[in-house]
Amino acid sequence: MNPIPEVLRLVIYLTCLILFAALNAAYLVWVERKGAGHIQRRIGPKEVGPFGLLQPLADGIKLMTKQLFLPAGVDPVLFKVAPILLLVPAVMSFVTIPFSETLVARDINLGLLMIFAFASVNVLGVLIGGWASNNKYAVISAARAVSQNVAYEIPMLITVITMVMVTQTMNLNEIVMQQPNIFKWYVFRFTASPLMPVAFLIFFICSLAETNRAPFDLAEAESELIAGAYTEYPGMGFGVFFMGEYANIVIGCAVTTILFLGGWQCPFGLAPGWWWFLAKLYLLIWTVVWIRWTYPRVQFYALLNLSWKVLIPISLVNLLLTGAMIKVF
Amino acid sequence: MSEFALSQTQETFVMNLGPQHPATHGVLRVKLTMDGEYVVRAEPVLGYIHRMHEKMGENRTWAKFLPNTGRMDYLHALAYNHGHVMAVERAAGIEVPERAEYLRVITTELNRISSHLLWFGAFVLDLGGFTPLLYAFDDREQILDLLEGVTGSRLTYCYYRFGGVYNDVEDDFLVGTKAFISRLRSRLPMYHGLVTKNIILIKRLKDIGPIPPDMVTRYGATGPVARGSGFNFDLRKNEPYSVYPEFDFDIPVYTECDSMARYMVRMDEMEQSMRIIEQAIDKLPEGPVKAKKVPKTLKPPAGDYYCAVEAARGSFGVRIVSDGTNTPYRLKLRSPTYSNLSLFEEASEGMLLADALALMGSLDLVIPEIDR
Amino acid sequence: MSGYFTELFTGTKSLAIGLGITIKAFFQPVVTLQYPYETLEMKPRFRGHIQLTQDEETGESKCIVCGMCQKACPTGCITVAGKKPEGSKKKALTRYILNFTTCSLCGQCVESCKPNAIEFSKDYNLASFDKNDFIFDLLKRLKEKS
Amino acid sequence: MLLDTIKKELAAVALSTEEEVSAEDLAATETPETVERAEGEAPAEAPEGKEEEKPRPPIMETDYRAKGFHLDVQVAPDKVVEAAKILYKENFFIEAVTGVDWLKEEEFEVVYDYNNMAELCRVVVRTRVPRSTPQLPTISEVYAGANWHERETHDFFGIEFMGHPDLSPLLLPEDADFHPLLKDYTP
Repeated sequence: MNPIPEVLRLVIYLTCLILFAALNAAYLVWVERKGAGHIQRRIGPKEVGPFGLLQPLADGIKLMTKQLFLPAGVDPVLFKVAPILLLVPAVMSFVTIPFSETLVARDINLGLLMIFAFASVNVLGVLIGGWASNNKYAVISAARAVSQNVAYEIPMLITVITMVMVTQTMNLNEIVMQQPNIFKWYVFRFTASPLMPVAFLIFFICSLAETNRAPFDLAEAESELIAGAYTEYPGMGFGVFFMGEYANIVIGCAVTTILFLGGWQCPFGLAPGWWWFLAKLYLLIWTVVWIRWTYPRVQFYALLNLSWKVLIPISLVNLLLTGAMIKVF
Repeated sequence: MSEFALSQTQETFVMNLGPQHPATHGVLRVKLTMDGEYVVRAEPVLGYIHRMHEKMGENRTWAKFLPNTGRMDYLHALAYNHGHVMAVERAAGIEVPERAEYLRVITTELNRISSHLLWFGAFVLDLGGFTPLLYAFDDREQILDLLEGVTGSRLTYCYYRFGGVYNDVEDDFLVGTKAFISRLRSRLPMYHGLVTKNIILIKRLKDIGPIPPDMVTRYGATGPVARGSGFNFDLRKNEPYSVYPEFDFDIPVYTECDSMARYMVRMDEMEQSMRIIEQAIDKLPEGPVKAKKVPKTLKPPAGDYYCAVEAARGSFGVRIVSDGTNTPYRLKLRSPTYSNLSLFEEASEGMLLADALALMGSLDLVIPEIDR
Repeated sequence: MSGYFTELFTGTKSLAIGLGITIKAFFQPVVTLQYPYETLEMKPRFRGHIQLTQDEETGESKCIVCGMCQKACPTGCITVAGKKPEGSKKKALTRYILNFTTCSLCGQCVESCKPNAIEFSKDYNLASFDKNDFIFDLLKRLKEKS
Repeated sequence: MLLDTIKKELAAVALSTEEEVSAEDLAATETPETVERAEGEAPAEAPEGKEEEKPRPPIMETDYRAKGFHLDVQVAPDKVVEAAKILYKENFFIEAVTGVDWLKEEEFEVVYDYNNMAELCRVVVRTRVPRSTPQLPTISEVYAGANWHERETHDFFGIEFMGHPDLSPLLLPEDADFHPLLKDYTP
């Protein structure tokens, strides 16, 4: 039935996904720098290639040609494993992301669960990297990253439970298919729960916090902890961390798109396909960049207060409300 | 967040913040004894760019020390020029023409705004917001252009001379200054929208880093640090020098004692400085800009003299001990941040690292001025 | 409890205002100058290193070798030498060395110069790997210029 | 007025000219105006008539417009803490502590600058210690801010503040054993 053997198909998909993740990391840096530049009324990178488009290439070459030395006193095994531990789960999560109805590496029924399972692993990378670095700033950063991730996993998962109650499936492709046009997007599905836009915001804020992005970038708060857990990493070790970070951002935004913004579906029900998915995805990523260059960093207790005093109560209220709505209607 | 009780048995570790660290804005080193993320003891270690200006002063004539003054506080160099020039004028009994005094006020207030703008940007950068820094630089750049047109340099000015100023201003400077003031007036609401009213910033600064009035007196903190703790103390009003009594302006005072109060003091001071400049330009008298009877080799009568000015960071004092020769016998420079930073150790005890850095940023450190 | 919701509301509003300000700036033109490609004209009073002025009639320096600049310099970076040519009353400049590595551009030399023989140049592109490049022979520069 | 109050209170600790004045202390109360630099190039500047002037009273109001401070108080070295306590009670704050090296008289002068935030009143407290044994008590227990100023004075002059918590070099390198502001210091 299928002309290509399943294994070969998977290998091709995986290669493409790794390429996608790497290219995204490279060009998101460019988008970030260019966006930051224009927000700050300067132009950002412009020398290498037209509009500085080859800048990521130059950066990549620079990182790759740098010596990979081990600072004194680091744990040699963990120090090398840590960047991989951050990148691999992120790439693995791409496997279940439906880029379009058919363009999906592995359309499994528990896709949503798998993504969150992997999302919990990637914090291990930061923790191990910070610990193995034998640097006080890095250890503080690692501790921050873990407590932050634990705190934000709760409201995020409560929101996801709400979503699963509404969609009644964990298959990402099916979730997308339930949202054929803008009025049926879950972000505006007031029939499911009047708090749906709030749930979307909570989920988005949590994914910012989970991916250590500003204003929640406490783990690499450069004015306090230099570069946090990555302080000691030279060359490509740092590069892989960086790729993992950006891959996580892409995953976070992709899941938000799928859950709330109708994935590859067109807002107006016309010509659904991967282009819609990518358009929505990059719009969200741009928002992430925009937020980063607007706000100062939150303080640690403010971060936890926000989670425990605002996000968790509201997401719980949303959960109860949704349950009641399902029961009533 | 000082309710955290430090236990004696817990293990602490020592962390070096600096001498190269993004938050110290220069080569300051703070030896932190930390208990987890809590600061048990923060001990500033100074002297990384100590240049012994006081000894240099003893070895050169009064006039030759002028360029040194601009190199202590590089952000508000003109106030330091002013302090030294005024002290020597007081000692030698030189009268300054009125137009020169007005020019000094205009330029030093412009310089004060530029200093506060840079502080504003750098402070928000300490708190993790990068964009306001570049907006502030955009405005500061206009001031530097204006001052470059008058003084010839952009950062380490050497514009004041004993008995006047180096040269007269042209009309385009006055026009440009007025244009700049109307520009900054329209930009300040933007700063307030982007930063001051931002909930994240409020959460980070409100009730953080309290400096009670008692601590201000004990440590001799001056400037915005004292004014943020409820002291109505500004030498421009308290010890009116130059032509400041001619102008109508207010001293912003906040009684909250926290980092937010110090932040607000500086933001409000910019507006007051603009008011002073506007009035000074309107009232600017005609006349010479340099006193006629300034002897070539200054020999102030023996004795000691003190003179202080209000710099952007507090009161800068110059104590001169003259022995009647053409070089100072002793030249003491009292820099405000030196006293302001000395309270950091006591004020930061038991704080979280990020809060301690917010407190340090709100003190507005300029390291060359501390180390002298 | 009402304070909780008020804070939530005002906080969210303040965040939205912040986003509005940055996105507005995003679409505004850039304010930076692309330096090597565009340059600014230096202000007339810009203080570069000093240079000798030219006498319009003779094309020579106006310097009378009084040594006032040398005396006024706080860092002693000026060395002037001159001698009386045969049959002339005035001294003529033979050497004017500026050690720019120690110059602090305070302007006291220019101020002290009675015949206006020195002025500030407008040079600012002065980077070099060699320290000796900053010991300027100003008389030679004047001759090269004319 | 603040100036009168503080003058009255400080008179108790000021150096008294009548009693217990040794020859050394007399030299201390002498005006610094009579001092000339050892190798000054232009010594003729100080007028001759000045030497006939009376020794300066230990506590005097100065001409603020000419000098820049209001009250000039001379105290004995062991009285600086008491003076500081009096000033602290009146809410004065410490501006600076510094030294002056009077090489010719073999003495250090230690100068304390105080100012008041409520009402402008600059008080200068000075004391003299012999150059051979430059010791005087610290005021850092009264004014915590004096801690660094005293450390700096110790750095520059080698004046020892007894009871100071930590006199290690602050502005100079950690291992510095020289005092650059001494008049006989050559690097």
